[in-house]
Amino acid sequence: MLEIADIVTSYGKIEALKGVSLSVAPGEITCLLGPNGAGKTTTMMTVAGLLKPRRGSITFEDRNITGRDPGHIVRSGIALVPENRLVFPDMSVHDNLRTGAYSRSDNEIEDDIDRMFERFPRLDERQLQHAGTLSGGEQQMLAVARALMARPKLLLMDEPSLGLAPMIVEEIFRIIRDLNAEGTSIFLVEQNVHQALKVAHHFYLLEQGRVTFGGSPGDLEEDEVIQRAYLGSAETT
Amino acid sequence: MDDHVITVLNNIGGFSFIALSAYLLLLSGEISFGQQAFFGIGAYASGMFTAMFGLSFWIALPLAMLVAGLAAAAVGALTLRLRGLYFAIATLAFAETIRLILVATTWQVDVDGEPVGPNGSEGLGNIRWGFDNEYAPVDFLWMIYGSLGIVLLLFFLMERSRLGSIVRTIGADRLLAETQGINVTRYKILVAGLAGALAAIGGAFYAHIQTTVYPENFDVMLGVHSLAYGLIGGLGTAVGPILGVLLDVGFLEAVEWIQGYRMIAFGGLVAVLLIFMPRGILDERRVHLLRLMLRGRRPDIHGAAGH
Amino acid sequence: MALLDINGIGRRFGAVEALDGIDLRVEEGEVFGLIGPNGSGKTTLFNVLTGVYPPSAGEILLDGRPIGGVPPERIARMGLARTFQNLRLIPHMSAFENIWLAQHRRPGMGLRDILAVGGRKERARRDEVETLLERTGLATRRDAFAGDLPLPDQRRLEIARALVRQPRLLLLDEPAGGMTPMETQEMATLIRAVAAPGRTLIVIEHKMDLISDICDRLCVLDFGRKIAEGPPGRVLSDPEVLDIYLGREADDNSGDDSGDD
Amino acid sequence: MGSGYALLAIGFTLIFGVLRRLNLSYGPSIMVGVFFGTFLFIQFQAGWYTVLVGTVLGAAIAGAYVERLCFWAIKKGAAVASMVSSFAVWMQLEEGVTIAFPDRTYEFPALGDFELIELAGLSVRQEHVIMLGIAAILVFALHQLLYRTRFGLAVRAVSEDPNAALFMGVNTGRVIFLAFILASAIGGIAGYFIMATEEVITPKFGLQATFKGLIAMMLGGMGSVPGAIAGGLLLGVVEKQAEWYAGAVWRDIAAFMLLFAFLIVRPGGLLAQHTAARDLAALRRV
Repeated sequence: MLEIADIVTSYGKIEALKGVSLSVAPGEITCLLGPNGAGKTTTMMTVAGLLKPRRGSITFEDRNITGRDPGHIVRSGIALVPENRLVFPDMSVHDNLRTGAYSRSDNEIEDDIDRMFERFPRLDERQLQHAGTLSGGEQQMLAVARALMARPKLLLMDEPSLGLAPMIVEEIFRIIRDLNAEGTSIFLVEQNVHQALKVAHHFYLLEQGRVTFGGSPGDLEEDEVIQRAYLGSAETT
Repeated sequence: MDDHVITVLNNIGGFSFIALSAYLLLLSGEISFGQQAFFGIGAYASGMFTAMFGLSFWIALPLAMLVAGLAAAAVGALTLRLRGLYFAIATLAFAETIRLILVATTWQVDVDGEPVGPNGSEGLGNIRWGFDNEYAPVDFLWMIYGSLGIVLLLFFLMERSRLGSIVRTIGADRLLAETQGINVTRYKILVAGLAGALAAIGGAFYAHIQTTVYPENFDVMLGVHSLAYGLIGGLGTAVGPILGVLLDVGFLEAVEWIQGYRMIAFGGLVAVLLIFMPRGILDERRVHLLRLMLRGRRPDIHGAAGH
Repeated sequence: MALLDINGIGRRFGAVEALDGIDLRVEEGEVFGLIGPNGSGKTTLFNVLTGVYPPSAGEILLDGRPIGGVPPERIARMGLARTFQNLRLIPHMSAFENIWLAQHRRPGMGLRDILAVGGRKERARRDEVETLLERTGLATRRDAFAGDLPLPDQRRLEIARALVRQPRLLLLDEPAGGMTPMETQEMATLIRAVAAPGRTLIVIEHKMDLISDICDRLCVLDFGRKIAEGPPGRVLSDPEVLDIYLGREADDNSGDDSGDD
Repeated sequence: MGSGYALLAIGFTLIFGVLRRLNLSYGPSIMVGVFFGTFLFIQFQAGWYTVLVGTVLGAAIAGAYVERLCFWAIKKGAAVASMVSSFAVWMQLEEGVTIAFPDRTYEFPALGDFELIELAGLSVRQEHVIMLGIAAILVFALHQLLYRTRFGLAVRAVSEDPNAALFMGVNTGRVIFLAFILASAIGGIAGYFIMATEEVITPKFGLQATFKGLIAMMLGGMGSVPGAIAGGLLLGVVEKQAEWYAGAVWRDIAAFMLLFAFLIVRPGGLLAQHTAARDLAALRRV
């Protein structure tokens, strides 16, 4: 569904991605694991069109989307749940959802908003409240709902569990599984290896801008995943 | 030296004071659009002291600095709560109020049969101290650059001492400064007062070289220019704002064919420069690198790869 | 007498009761953990303790002296230092300068020390900064801009900056936030070293393994209220805590939800 | 007069709201527009609507130039640089106009020959009533645009969090550009009506427009459209009173003193947020 081939992305002189290749299969949850600074978020940003790769190609459903602008990528069916949620704090929950549908021009947007409120009753109760007054967990749900408003075929999620209490993390992962069961493909960046391996069909390890492993959760023991994922970071620190 | 060169050099020196004044406030995190008020207060106060009350310039100068410094500290205390653009606009409002009040005020006394003193938009004339004491423009040149040298030396010492890092910390993150035990209120008022006194030095010299000053000399153009000098020259060192003055007054003044299009040229130069160097030519990073090189160190100054 | 004595502290933001009658006592030399779900009031408590905003109710005693509502710079000079969850370093200053500037107004420092550009005392203070860089593993990063450092180094730098103030009470706000298990372990080592000479610490963390590793006692906040307090072993197996904080699944994976090894 | 200030302030506040940056070249852009309008009038004896369209167009084009050079081109997080840069461009615009129109003072066509009219016992200039009407219509239209359209949603999203807006597929650069042009055009309308009552223009109008718009915006509260209206009306009333009682110089002194006093006593402006919201803002500050 999504094919990333040998992309190189850099900030100034520093190459954050040094030729990353991976693929996301339709209907699956694919996880990207790795230490801080390995380039996980950079990968997400590059797929979402916020960073332009210097080399390599990104294909989505057999169409080349390399270096296209974010609006085009959202319209082609990829939506991002950004790291740290980034909801619009002084806009109502309802308006936040409308921004998620910005790339759409059909007239079913309000229906979809109603559907989001059915799925996330806690948001329904807070429809007219400003998003900035929601708790961290509620904001994360809003960020997910907002991304879903674009009717994506592929949902990119960047560290959805970051900074959330364990119980909320459980709930977020339950939502991820539900969404996937309904047919949305998910590409997930996580630092919570334990939870990520529980939901993933497929996972990759990213270390220092390179993919060092790709396989299914059964292929490696969880301890070994953690060891291998973080060994690289031990050398740089 | 021919007279034109001396005039240009005097202007560079005079504007350097107000540029340093705006720079000092920039370090403490405040954008002031109102330093011209203290330049003006310095000019008027020193001019009134010498022309109306017959004081020597060397007494009038510190007195004018004191007056401007106190006024600036008072404004600083009143505007303590304000940040960013709010502070900038408040200082602008203050400066324009002062300027317009000078336009509306006439107060003249009789000196040797002539009325002397502020006369509304006609300004304050007859500041003859330099003339009476047979000071030539070149003498003022030495006085200006002597004072500028002292001020710069004080700036360098400040940057070396903790005072400099305190001011920069307040500028970068006020809450952090508070949790480091820094009494932000006190330092903010101190910095405002010092900046006001600094601008007054420039104003005093300006008044005594020009012999007549008008309220319109101290309009917002002067204030924003002084701010621009720091931003062009760079926020990493006190040399930055002076470099900015040099570029404007020195370079553009010197290039003949720019005359008549000077504002277009300077405006364009500033706009383009700020695109590529938003913190000026000598910004913190370049100054830091330069210092390391001077000390013969060249270690890993970049952290590992960013995120 | 306890070093820190908190009695019935409350803090309200509009209609939100961020802290609601908290009582806590932290003894000299203790490493005290503060855990709880997001928005439970942990960072608010730190902000009230450090004077960022005053409590709306209750009393705080540091070494017997009231500090509720005292301005932050005065509290800082009374021997309380902290780090920030979101990191507040000065990005365009070097690691060295970031620590050096924090020596300001330590007990015994006056105007002359602030204006000093050299001298024996100033040299001694600079050496002290170098030692701290060494101890926190930042010696090779001495001249790098703080903004250029990777996250774990930035967190270490914040700790070094707090330590240079020679605090009696040190507050760490998520010192291992955003770190991998390996980095978290290194942080635990650093925190243990910091606490070794009998220094008093309060630590906010979501990583249970770190908390149970370093803390002598801990307390759990939920919606601004204290719901449990005691040694880690007992608190982390408290059924109420498990229910509200660790999540219902917690009993079958023994609370390692934060990606530990 | 107050409604003219209100219109100026609305344009100002729109730019500030979207960019969180101050555009000092706002007034000078309007000045360029007004001079373009005058040019059409002098050269071609253009009618009032052509002059109006010319003024708005000129202001919008100058605004577009300012946006590209001072805001779009300058990196995020350098708000001060943008502001100083917009000041630099102000000098360019002012000198450019002075070179193109060397006589400094020009006639601007009046809206028409109007009589004073009696309104509730006060005699009012008819132009001012028209101006008030235009201001009301514009405000209503702007509100509809911001809260009822897709473009308005994008503008609001960008003004809250440009990064997040980008993630939603909003072309933030274009939205900012368009909002900027819209704001300059509103300023152009304000400029036209102010000039049509004053009937004389000089390049100093740029400074005037920036100052009056700025004062009115700050009095009402930065970034707030209703605040801009309230601030503009307040400024108009205070200036008239001061002029009446103390003379023309005091009109401007009163305006600046009012601004200074407001900033110290009530920096949030007339329509400041209430305390609970500020508490929450303080919470987020840490």
